[in-house]
Amino acid sequence: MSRVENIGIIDPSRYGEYGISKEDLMWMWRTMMLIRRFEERVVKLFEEKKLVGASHLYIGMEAVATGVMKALDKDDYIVSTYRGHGHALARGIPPRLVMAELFGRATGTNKGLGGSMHVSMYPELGIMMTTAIVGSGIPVAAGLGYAIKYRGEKRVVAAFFGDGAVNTGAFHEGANMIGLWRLPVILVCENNLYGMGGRVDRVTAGSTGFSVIHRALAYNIDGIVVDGFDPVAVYIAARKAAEKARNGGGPTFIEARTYRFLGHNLRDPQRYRSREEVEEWKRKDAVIRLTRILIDNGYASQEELDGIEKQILEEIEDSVRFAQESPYLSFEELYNFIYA
Amino acid sequence: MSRVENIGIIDPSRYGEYGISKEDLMWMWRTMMLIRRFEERVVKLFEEKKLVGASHLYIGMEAVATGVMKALDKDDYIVSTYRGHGHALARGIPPRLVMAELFGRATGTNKGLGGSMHVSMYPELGIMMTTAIVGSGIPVAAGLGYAIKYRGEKRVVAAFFGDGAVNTGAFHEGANMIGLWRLPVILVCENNLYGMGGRVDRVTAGSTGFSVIHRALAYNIDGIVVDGFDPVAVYIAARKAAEKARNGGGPTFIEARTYRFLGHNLRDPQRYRSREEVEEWKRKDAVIRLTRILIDNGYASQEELDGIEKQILEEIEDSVRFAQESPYLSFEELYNFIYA
Amino acid sequence: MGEIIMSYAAALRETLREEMRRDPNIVILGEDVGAWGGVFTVTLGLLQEFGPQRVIDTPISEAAIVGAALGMALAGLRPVAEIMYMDFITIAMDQLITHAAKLRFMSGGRIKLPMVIRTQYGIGRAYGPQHSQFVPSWFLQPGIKVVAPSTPADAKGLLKAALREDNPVLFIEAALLYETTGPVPEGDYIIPIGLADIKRKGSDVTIVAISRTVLDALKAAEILSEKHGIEAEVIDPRTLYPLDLKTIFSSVRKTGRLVITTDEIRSGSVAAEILSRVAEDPDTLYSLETAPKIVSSPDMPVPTPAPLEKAYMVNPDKIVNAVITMLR
Amino acid sequence: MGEIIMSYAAALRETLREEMRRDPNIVILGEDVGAWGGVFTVTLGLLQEFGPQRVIDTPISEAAIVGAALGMALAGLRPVAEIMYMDFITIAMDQLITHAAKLRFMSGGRIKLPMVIRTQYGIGRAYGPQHSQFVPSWFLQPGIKVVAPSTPADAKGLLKAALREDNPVLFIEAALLYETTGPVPEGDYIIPIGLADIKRKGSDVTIVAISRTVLDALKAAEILSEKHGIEAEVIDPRTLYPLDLKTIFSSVRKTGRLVITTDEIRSGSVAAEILSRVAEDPDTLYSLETAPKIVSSPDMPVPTPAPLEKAYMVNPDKIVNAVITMLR
Ligand SMILES: Cc1ncc(C[n+]2csc(CCOP(=O)(O)OP(=O)(O)O)c2C)c(N)n1
Ligand SMILES: Cc1ncc(C[n+]2csc(CCOP(=O)(O)OP(=O)(O)O)c2C)c(N)n1
Ligand SMILES: [Mg+2]
Ligand SMILES: [Mg+2]
Repeated sequence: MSRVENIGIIDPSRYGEYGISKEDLMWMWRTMMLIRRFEERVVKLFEEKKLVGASHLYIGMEAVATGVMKALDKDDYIVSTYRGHGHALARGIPPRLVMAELFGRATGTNKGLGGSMHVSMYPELGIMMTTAIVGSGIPVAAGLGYAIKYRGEKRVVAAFFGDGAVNTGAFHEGANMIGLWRLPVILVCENNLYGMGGRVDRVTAGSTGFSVIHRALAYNIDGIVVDGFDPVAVYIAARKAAEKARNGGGPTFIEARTYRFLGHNLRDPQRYRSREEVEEWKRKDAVIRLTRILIDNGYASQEELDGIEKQILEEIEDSVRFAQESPYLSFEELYNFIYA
Repeated sequence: MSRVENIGIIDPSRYGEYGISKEDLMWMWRTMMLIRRFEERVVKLFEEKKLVGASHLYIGMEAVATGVMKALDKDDYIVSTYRGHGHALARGIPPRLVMAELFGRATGTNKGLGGSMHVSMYPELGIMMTTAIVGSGIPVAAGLGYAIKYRGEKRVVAAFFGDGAVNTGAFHEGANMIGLWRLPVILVCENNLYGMGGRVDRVTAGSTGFSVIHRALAYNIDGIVVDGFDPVAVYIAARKAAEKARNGGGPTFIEARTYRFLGHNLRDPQRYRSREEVEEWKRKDAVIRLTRILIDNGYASQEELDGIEKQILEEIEDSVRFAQESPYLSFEELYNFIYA
Repeated sequence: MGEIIMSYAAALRETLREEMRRDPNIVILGEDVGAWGGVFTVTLGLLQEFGPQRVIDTPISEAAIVGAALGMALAGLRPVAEIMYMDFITIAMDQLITHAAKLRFMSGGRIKLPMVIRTQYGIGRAYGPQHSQFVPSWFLQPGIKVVAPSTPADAKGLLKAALREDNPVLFIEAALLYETTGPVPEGDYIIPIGLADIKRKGSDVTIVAISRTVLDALKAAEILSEKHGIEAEVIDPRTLYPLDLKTIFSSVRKTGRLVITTDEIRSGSVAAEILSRVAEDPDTLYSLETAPKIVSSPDMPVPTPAPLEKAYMVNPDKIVNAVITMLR
Repeated sequence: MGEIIMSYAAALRETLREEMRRDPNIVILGEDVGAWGGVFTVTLGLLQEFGPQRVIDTPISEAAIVGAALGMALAGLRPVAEIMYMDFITIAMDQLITHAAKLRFMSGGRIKLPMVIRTQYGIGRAYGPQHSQFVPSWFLQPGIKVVAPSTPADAKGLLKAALREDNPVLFIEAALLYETTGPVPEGDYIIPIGLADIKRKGSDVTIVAISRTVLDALKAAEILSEKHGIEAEVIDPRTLYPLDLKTIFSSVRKTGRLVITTDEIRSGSVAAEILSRVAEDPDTLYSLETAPKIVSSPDMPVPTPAPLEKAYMVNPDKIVNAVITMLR
């Protein structure tokens, strides 16, 4: 029978015990800051109407992608979602490519054909699929996991999805296969309390404390509930799950408890939650928290961090320039991409 | 949080305690015997090629429909399946209508247009839908249950499905709504160990002892595991669930542990199980067992039972005659049934 | 009664409100139809007026949304289920096609299914291939009726009709139509399902235009008239199943020329269905003076980048060109 | 190499066996494809030869069967997923249409999806409306290829082609075809996807026949020849998407008459698609001497009773009548 484990915020005094190095922390901080600043820029570009179309932002949730990607190897597979800017950047896709994709340009991750909702699809780094259909990635993760097992490889699959996804039929059918066949899959549930306007408890039978982890047990999948504002905690959870999977121990369902600071997308009037609630959650801000830890514990000085942030901002501006200067595909070229 | 209860075979000495009368027992016996003999006749008709098409038989499982139907009121709703001959007869649809439907005649339950896989659809007795698509009835049961609750009625919905159905997306999405909205629905899982050739443990993550009851908990639905060879036990389980539902207590998932003595259908080569296994299970035969109980405990004599059986056999022969003498719809008439 | 200028979204919303006041059996269910008010504002305010029992926010469960609607209809309610994007209807196909469309027939005609499935197709907003599909032809299925209004007035009239119909109605809206405005008759304005509308009279060419492309066709007709002296008759089938072929046939017989416009991809489209019906009808076929033409999206997933999507989509110029090529 | 007489089911089975021996990336998954051997015996014995890692019995989870196949294909395997009845494909539409068909395009052409989805349509066995649907037109979608072989040889040749194709192929069989027999070439016999086959030469009328109805069309052609002196050309498109319109057009231009036969319901059928293509092509359209005709199932769910189902279905007589009416 499967079990559930809880991993709360990791006190900095215990980083050594968990083998967390300064480099690890600096990488996490940089990654989270990159996502944050990148998306803030994206918001502005939308406001300026330089970007159009879908806009599902990751702000507030940076620690989740950061912690998970840190735990993965180069060869591992990833299944991402329409809320994938953060996954893309944390996985190491260059910001230029990500921004160019948002601008729909031929130089983007997917030559512009995916756009915001598929920006993270990037087979070169193992992100094999990015889906805009809630829940649909889970069966695909099962297939990827099956292939790994079939070939006796040591890879794992990390499949991202939201709290709302656990109520879809696709999730259920896929999770059943993953649990049944003991596939090397990490189900990464980004529980940000809402699926669009649907709060977890209002749409999910059996949830307690706004958690969906009880669903993992239905498929004989071990669960880890982790504080999704601490990239270190998420990393530890994902590392554990990945190790287990690589050693034939089967799947893990990680529920990262997080929150999105912005609306579902930029068209969301947010009638379903109060401003106070949002402000309350913002106090947990992972970027702010890790900044303080780095400084308070002597990992880095404010100046150092400011320097990195400046680099990041430059990199982002460069990505915007790059994107805007890049061409679109011609319409005729499109016909080349329908069939192999 | 939801809980699971076990109801094993009820010893005849306790019938009084449960308020089981002689009439109840005689009704159960008659119902099970009717299903058994009716289906034996159906098998013969298939062998003689007088019947064609689908043939999912209920033999071995009679106690389940019998116990559940006994617990339902006239006004209750039922969702049935392609394995529905037993549901139809236990609900009290006259054998003539059932047989005529199998023969595809205009006098059948559905004027012949449903056939074997939809024979039990009979809104006059609350069987609102009979589906040939595994799992698809559960969302429909949710809708029926919602309507009851919306109107403040005291009805319940009993939705039949198999062990294999719990792995479908439709089941999951429907069960989630049922658990979430606390709908007056009894999910009746006829766990006969196999979905076609798929044995429970080979297709269902997390099952132990070939049970699927752990799935109920995922939706905050109370579970009852009941011996599906004892119509009294099934009746007690269903009565309890129905009372709870009528009193606003929400849904129950009843797992009736049973077995089909014949193949999935009459075309099933049964390569997935051994003859010995089938013989082993046949020792639990509900009809034989209740016969013995009735006689041993003085509820009825062998002669009485023989007399009833004779009536049943006559009724069945009458139904065959009736069916064979009945006309088909004309092709032109069919156009009347597409739209209301 | 008078008319009020309102948006397509508002026309739908006010119709739902009116009908829900009239008929307590009507309930709405879908994702974010309640507190959010529907992502296109169609159900905005209805939760406040009718309460959560009648305006039901569901989990993300398209199959069960349609399945539950079916169960409600079987119990005599009149559900209006919303599928947020037509792309997501792929998940509910079993419930729609294998159950809703067939259950009455399989029951020998003894049950009724008074249910409406509202959905919309999202093309034109750079949302990409998974939020832009328009697949009405899948629902040309006996047992279902399919409507696709193009104007606020038609939206109202057809929604009223759908809400008094005892069969499953698939009601297809378009994201690009929600903010378009037009006069809407007040009160009990009902447009019978199955009736095409001649949106513009003309004698030189028949343009059968589906859903959003009606707007393009009307613009094209103006250009054709003003710049080329060609008078196009624009027919909006409004109901896609069952089709009002009579109206289409008699227009084609009059004009001798036919263009069909749609936001579907060409293959397997309702446009192809209409064209095949024309070709199968001897009198209409023989009246054709030139080969008919379909102006649609090409056989390609929609490209996400806005300028490429624009090049991909039907527009007035493409229709004008098709007509001119035909008349040359 | 020689030919062997075998059944349609056996041709598929032996092809799978041959290809699985050749390519270790091929795995089969589906409900009861293993121990049972497939309800139509297509995979019988493969579990024994290739083991449970390559012949995978799945839960009843059509969406995940296709989704898992997609994941396997992304990882470089070559899955052959079986959907037992085409009716159940309704449950996998999201995975097929919104993902499998579009993923390569959305990725800017960087991924490949070497996957085959096998299914069959069950009409003709009195199984009723939920086990008899034939809906190939839903899959006329860029990114997917659709084949529907009518003979054992075509079944082999097209399955071989599908198993060497790097795009999703929907492979549609028919229950009534499994036990039909015919000569099947031995060895690596491959029929390119996208090529129609002229199953019978003729000059008076073109019959385009889809899947099972090819058999009816050939019988009809014989009757027409023997009893009426009419020589029909019977064309089997074999691939339904992309269609080999060239072969169809040139036959129609030659004969001037066209009948299309299919087990689909009339509305929204592949037959309608073909007819619309003919009508849109000026040269082919102008070559028509009479209005073309579709012989299909009517717009009605299939009636379960055997005699009514028989009356409902296409048969040689209906085709003969359509041709004679046309030539009268
Ligand atoms: C099958 C499907 N239904 C509905 C939608 C519309 N939709 C997009 S995101 C979303 C909410 C998903 O919530 P969750 O899984 O919690 O992820 P989050 O957006 O919170 O990251 C919905 C309903 C969709 N994309 N796919
Ligand atoms: C969605 C779907 N997939 C597959 C089938 C084919 N099929 C019919 S019955 C069955 C097994 C169902 O098993 P279970 O739910 O245990 O019910 P049982 O037949 O044992 O009563 C299958 C796979 C179907 N009818 N519907
Ligand atoms: Mg969420
Ligand atoms: Mg079973």
